[in-house]
Amino acid sequence: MQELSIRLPQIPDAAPLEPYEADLLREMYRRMVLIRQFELKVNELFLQGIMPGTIHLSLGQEATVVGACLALDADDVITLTHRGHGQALAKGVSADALMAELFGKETGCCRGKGGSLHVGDMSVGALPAIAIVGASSPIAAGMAFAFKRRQTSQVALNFFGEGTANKGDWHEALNLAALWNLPVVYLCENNLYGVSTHITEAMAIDYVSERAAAYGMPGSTIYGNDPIIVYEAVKSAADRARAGDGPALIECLTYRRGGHKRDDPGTYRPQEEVEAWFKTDPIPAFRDRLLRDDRFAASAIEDLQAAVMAAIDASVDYALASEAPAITSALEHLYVD
Amino acid sequence: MQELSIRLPQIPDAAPLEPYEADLLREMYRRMVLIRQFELKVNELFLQGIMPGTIHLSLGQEATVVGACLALDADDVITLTHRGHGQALAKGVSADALMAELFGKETGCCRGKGGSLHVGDMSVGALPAIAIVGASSPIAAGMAFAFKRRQTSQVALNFFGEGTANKGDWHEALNLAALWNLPVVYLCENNLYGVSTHITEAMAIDYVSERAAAYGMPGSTIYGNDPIIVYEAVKSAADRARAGDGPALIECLTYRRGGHKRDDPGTYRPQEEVEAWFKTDPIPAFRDRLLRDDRFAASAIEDLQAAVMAAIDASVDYALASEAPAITSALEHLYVD
Amino acid sequence: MLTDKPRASPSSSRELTIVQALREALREEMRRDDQVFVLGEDIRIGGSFLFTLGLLDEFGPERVLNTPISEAGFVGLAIGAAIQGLRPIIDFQYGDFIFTAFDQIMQQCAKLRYMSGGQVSIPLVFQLPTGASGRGAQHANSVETVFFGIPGLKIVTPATPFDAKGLFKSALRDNNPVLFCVHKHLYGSRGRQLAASSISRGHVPDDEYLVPLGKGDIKKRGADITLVANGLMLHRSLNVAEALEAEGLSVEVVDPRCLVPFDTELVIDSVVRTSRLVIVEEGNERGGWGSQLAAEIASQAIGYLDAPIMRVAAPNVPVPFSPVLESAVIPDERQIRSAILELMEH
Amino acid sequence: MLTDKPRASPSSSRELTIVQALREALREEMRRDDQVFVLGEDIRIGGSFLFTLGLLDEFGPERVLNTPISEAGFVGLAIGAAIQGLRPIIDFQYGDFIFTAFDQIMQQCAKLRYMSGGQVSIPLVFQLPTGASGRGAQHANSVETVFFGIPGLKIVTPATPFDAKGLFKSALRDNNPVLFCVHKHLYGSRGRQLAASSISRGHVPDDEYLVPLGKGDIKKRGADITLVANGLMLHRSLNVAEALEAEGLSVEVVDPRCLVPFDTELVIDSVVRTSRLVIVEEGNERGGWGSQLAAEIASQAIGYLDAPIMRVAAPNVPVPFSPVLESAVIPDERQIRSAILELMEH
Ligand SMILES: Cc1ncc(C[n+]2csc(CCOP(=O)(O)OP(=O)(O)O)c2C)c(N)n1
Ligand SMILES: Cc1ncc(C[n+]2csc(CCOP(=O)(O)OP(=O)(O)O)c2C)c(N)n1
Ligand SMILES: [Mg+2]
Ligand SMILES: [Mg+2]
Repeated sequence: MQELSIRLPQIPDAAPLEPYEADLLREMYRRMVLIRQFELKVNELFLQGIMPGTIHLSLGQEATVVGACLALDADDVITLTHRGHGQALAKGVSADALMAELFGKETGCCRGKGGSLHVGDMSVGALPAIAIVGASSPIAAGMAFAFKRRQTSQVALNFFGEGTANKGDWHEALNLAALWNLPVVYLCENNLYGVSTHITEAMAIDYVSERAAAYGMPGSTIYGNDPIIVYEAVKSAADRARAGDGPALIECLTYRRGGHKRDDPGTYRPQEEVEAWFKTDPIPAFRDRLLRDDRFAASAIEDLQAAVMAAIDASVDYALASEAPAITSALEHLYVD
Repeated sequence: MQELSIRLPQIPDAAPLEPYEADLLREMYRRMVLIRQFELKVNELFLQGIMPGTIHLSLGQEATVVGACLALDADDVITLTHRGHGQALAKGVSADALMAELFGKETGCCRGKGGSLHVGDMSVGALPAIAIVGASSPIAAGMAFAFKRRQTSQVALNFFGEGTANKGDWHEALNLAALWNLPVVYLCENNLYGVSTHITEAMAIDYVSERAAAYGMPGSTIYGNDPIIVYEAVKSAADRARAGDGPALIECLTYRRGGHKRDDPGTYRPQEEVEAWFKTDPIPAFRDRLLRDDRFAASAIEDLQAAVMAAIDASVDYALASEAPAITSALEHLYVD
Repeated sequence: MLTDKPRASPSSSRELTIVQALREALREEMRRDDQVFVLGEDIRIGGSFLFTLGLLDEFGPERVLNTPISEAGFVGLAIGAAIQGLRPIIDFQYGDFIFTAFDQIMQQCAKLRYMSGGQVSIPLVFQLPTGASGRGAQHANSVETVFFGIPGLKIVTPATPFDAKGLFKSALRDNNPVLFCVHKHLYGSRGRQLAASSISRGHVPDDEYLVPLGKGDIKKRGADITLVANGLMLHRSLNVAEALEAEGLSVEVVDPRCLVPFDTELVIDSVVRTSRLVIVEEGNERGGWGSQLAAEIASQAIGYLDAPIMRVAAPNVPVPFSPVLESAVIPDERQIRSAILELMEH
Repeated sequence: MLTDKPRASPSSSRELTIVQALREALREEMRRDDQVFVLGEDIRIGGSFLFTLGLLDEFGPERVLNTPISEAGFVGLAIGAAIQGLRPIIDFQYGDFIFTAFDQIMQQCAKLRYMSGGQVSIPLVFQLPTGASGRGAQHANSVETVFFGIPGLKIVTPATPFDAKGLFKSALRDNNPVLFCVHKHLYGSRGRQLAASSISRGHVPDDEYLVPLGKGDIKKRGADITLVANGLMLHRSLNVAEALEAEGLSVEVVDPRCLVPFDTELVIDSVVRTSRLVIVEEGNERGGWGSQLAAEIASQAIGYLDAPIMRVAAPNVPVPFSPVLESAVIPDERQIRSAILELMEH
């Protein structure tokens, strides 16, 4: 076993918040809290045996997905992974439709046909998730290709995990994107593990971003638990892409606050590593920064949190009250006329 | 269209031959001539309409395949490509068995079941060729894996073209080989084109070897039309692999003296490029070096050439005289008992 | 104009090969709809079967995209482009290489619409040379067979220039993924072998027409026995049927044209009349479309049969290179003829 | 000892689940032959279905290899290792991910021996969890169906712990590539749903035994109708057959156990006795192994049938997530029962 400690977190100094508008900062925080509380609720519903299927929670990775999605425009698109709840909420999928989807209800964002592994909503630019590792990377390039052909100045962002960078589809996608100068951002959520497999057991280099050079694309590795850092990196990559300068690879170092999926205790992770990373929880860190800023009163933050909790409870009520799809719908939506 | 001239050949100075044994040099030359004449004969047989199937000739790439294979031990193995005749002859597949295979005869190296796209002979360490671009790269890693597990100190060498480096299988293979430190040499015959597509139209970097770093493996680009240069590079990569230091990627710059396959005139190649590369023909260049060396008399070289011609004629006779496989053999060799 | 059959067209009697018909269809559709584009390996110079010959000049490199050798990559890319409203056609050099993009097609392309509850559609056509043509096992797959069972795709296997053009235009205007599989011996591209039969070249009207997906066609009427065959096997079957006609046996030859959707009714109608069924396909006997057809007839029309359902197909081995072996494995006219005669003895 | 049936074993009455039986088989074979090794994603901690749980401790990381997520890469690697005489087993988390390595299996693994004229052999076992288990369309494929038509592979679909162990050992000792497909609801791994039936746990002898590949097994004798089913569907079919027995209908239940080679004779023997055939499979109705079986019966034994051949299978759609929809699509006991009763009315 290789040494794991090379991956203990190195937390950069927090940048000042002044340059950012209060609305943006508030929304960053709100979406992170929304994702955190949504995932905790989902976990609880599972433990109660109420929720069907399987789940891969994004607890701990909120700063990366929120920083990335808020750096995009509303008509930009993202592709989601098997760990897609956070990505979906970050891009603006409604908590109601998401929760209903997890319950397999007709009011779900995919009418109950998708489930946790395939959540998404095209109307907010979230392509329903692809759960096959690596498979979404060329599809993101293809959406970017369409944007480029139509000169819409939209951008596509492909979320993927560090374990995904060993799949052939990913490689072919990055090469095509760089070759054809497509407006796509490859965004790696490097949480150090693919299921139980540490990155050092899956590749003989230190960082996924080192691969960018192999395609002739810029690559960078950043701290992923600060939404501002992620926001800035994605913003400039997206600007660059819109300007016609092609794709970029951004690797965000972050950490799962739990196992790979619901039933995984995650005990393969060394205690030292878990403890060090758990201290980097993005949400309290960002709250503290907000509270140090005059524009945010403690009470406002608390109201915001309360509103999020209420919204999540409402989403559960909504989902539970929704109808299951009609049996006949099993035969629908295969072909379009 | 990108600028093609970045790929005009730069011919390094020829190294002195003294350090090399006469037998080795003679064999180098003999195999290069054998391949050249074999391919010319095959082409002729095709034009006469005698030979079935399709062919991808290796004319012009003789120095690379011969330099590489002579740097290997007899019990090392190679994997072959769709352009496999030269690779097969370089590794020691008999011209008779090869020619008979191209004619689909029972005496062919694959009993007529393979044909030009699948030539090989396990008894000389040439795995019957895989014609799916990129698919042989992980298989070569797997053979190396077996060598490592058994501590045999054998090495596997994977031939592939520069166009192949954009396939997912290739990427996954290089990552696995580097990660597990396997005794495998990835040898790229960079002839600038995949069919009609120039390397600059297929990747946004200059050299395939730039990708080695993405896997944590050493990579180098060398002039591929000097068999000594190729020999040295492969020898040291193989030594390194045998010593347990893992794989390497060697990119050999070379050129096809013809189209992609039989019926391709190759007119997509700029005249300037064709002319410049045709001047680098490895065979006359190496003959001249031999003739400048006291150990090789002109007459001996001529005898060698005559012997090669006779062997090729004999191989045609052998192939034509051989029986076609029995019809019943179509149902054999699917499963082993 | 939606039509099934070439109508006599006094104004013109152009005889085309399939590749000429396809290229014409492609050109017309690219002129008609600027969202249509084509991508693939070496298509700048025409691609393997010259499907795109000359298109670069008219439509430029933005719409005729030469790709790296990255099948999974450019299939995925085409899926993404189609989701965003473009209409890609992927030209495969040989259909055999599609297996390196299999997951993209089976798990993404075929399912994304369904699993998103209808949120996306993927108008995407795959141009796939299929079947054996003297190149050994890895270049001889009956591609259509491998995808036959996967829900969410449509599969077309045209056998005549008229059908090819009309079906290709329908495929391009369809909003679902379509695998368009043409036998390598049927294109009639320069330098390639063309099957010898009465239908390998044929009249293609000047006027625009479409042949609908999912409707089969009776290529020869007959009363004694029904033979269903597609692709190259249709040509061989017709040759046999024409010869047997002279010998007094009346064979009805049904061309399904599309494997998905499959015009099972047309076959049932025919079987009701003839009471005998032979199914001919080039692919391996195990798991082909022929087994599905046989199963459907055995479940829906078994009562009309006077004899077992006979299948002619390749034995369950890869395609060997040696010409004598390849001909032994791929059904030929002799085999088709004996199957018919054997079945007539029941 | 080659055997087909669990014999009463007085010395022991161990009841195992399939995953326990498989793990035992794997451990025994790894002890017996040090060329056997296993590789796959996260198998260090047991893999998705705990097939390799605890093996790392006994055999070490040289023989229990945790891979990156690189299916085409490690399948190709295993092919190369097998060619050089090792005996790899690949553990797939879900069989559904094998499609990203499809080309390696279809074009290389299945063909290399044949196209090399017998120069190589590839002893390689794929451990593949198959079928639907509440996870949506991309994790619910009937993997065995997709590979069914490809010559050069063997395909096993065991349904009981006894069969699983004996077949797995035979697969491991076979010198050809074998896809070993176990339904996700049949492993009985911790935390996973296990099908409720009389055979989902069962006696596995202490003594070594092998179950030969290619031999089916009559899981329940009956006189009135033959029902052929595998995997999870065998469990559901047995439940139905046991219930109908009480109602006076005698259903014979045949488990093919292997899809390739398929024990067609066993089915024909049964049909000769019962004159009625229902085929039940989980995969889509189009192109499944059931269609091949129906086609074979319609060609070889049509004269023995008193009724159409009835098939029960999923409709031709992907598997939807919503539990109500998944149950509507995957054949259940109610559907199997009505099919039997409907066929009895003929
Ligand atoms: C092709 C494929 N192989 C395996 C899996 C099973 N699987 C699901 S998620 C996962 C780990 C992915 O790791 P990473 O890319 O790092 O993403 P993370 O789970 O850490 O977010 C694996 C192996 C899959 N979905 N697809
Ligand atoms: C997966 C796959 N795609 C396409 C092909 C068709 N094809 C055969 S050779 C070739 C070009 C290969 O280029 P390169 O790797 O540079 O090798 P070269 O022909 O130059 O030796 C192509 C596209 C194939 N055999 N396999
Ligand atoms: Mg990860
Ligand atoms: Mg090349």
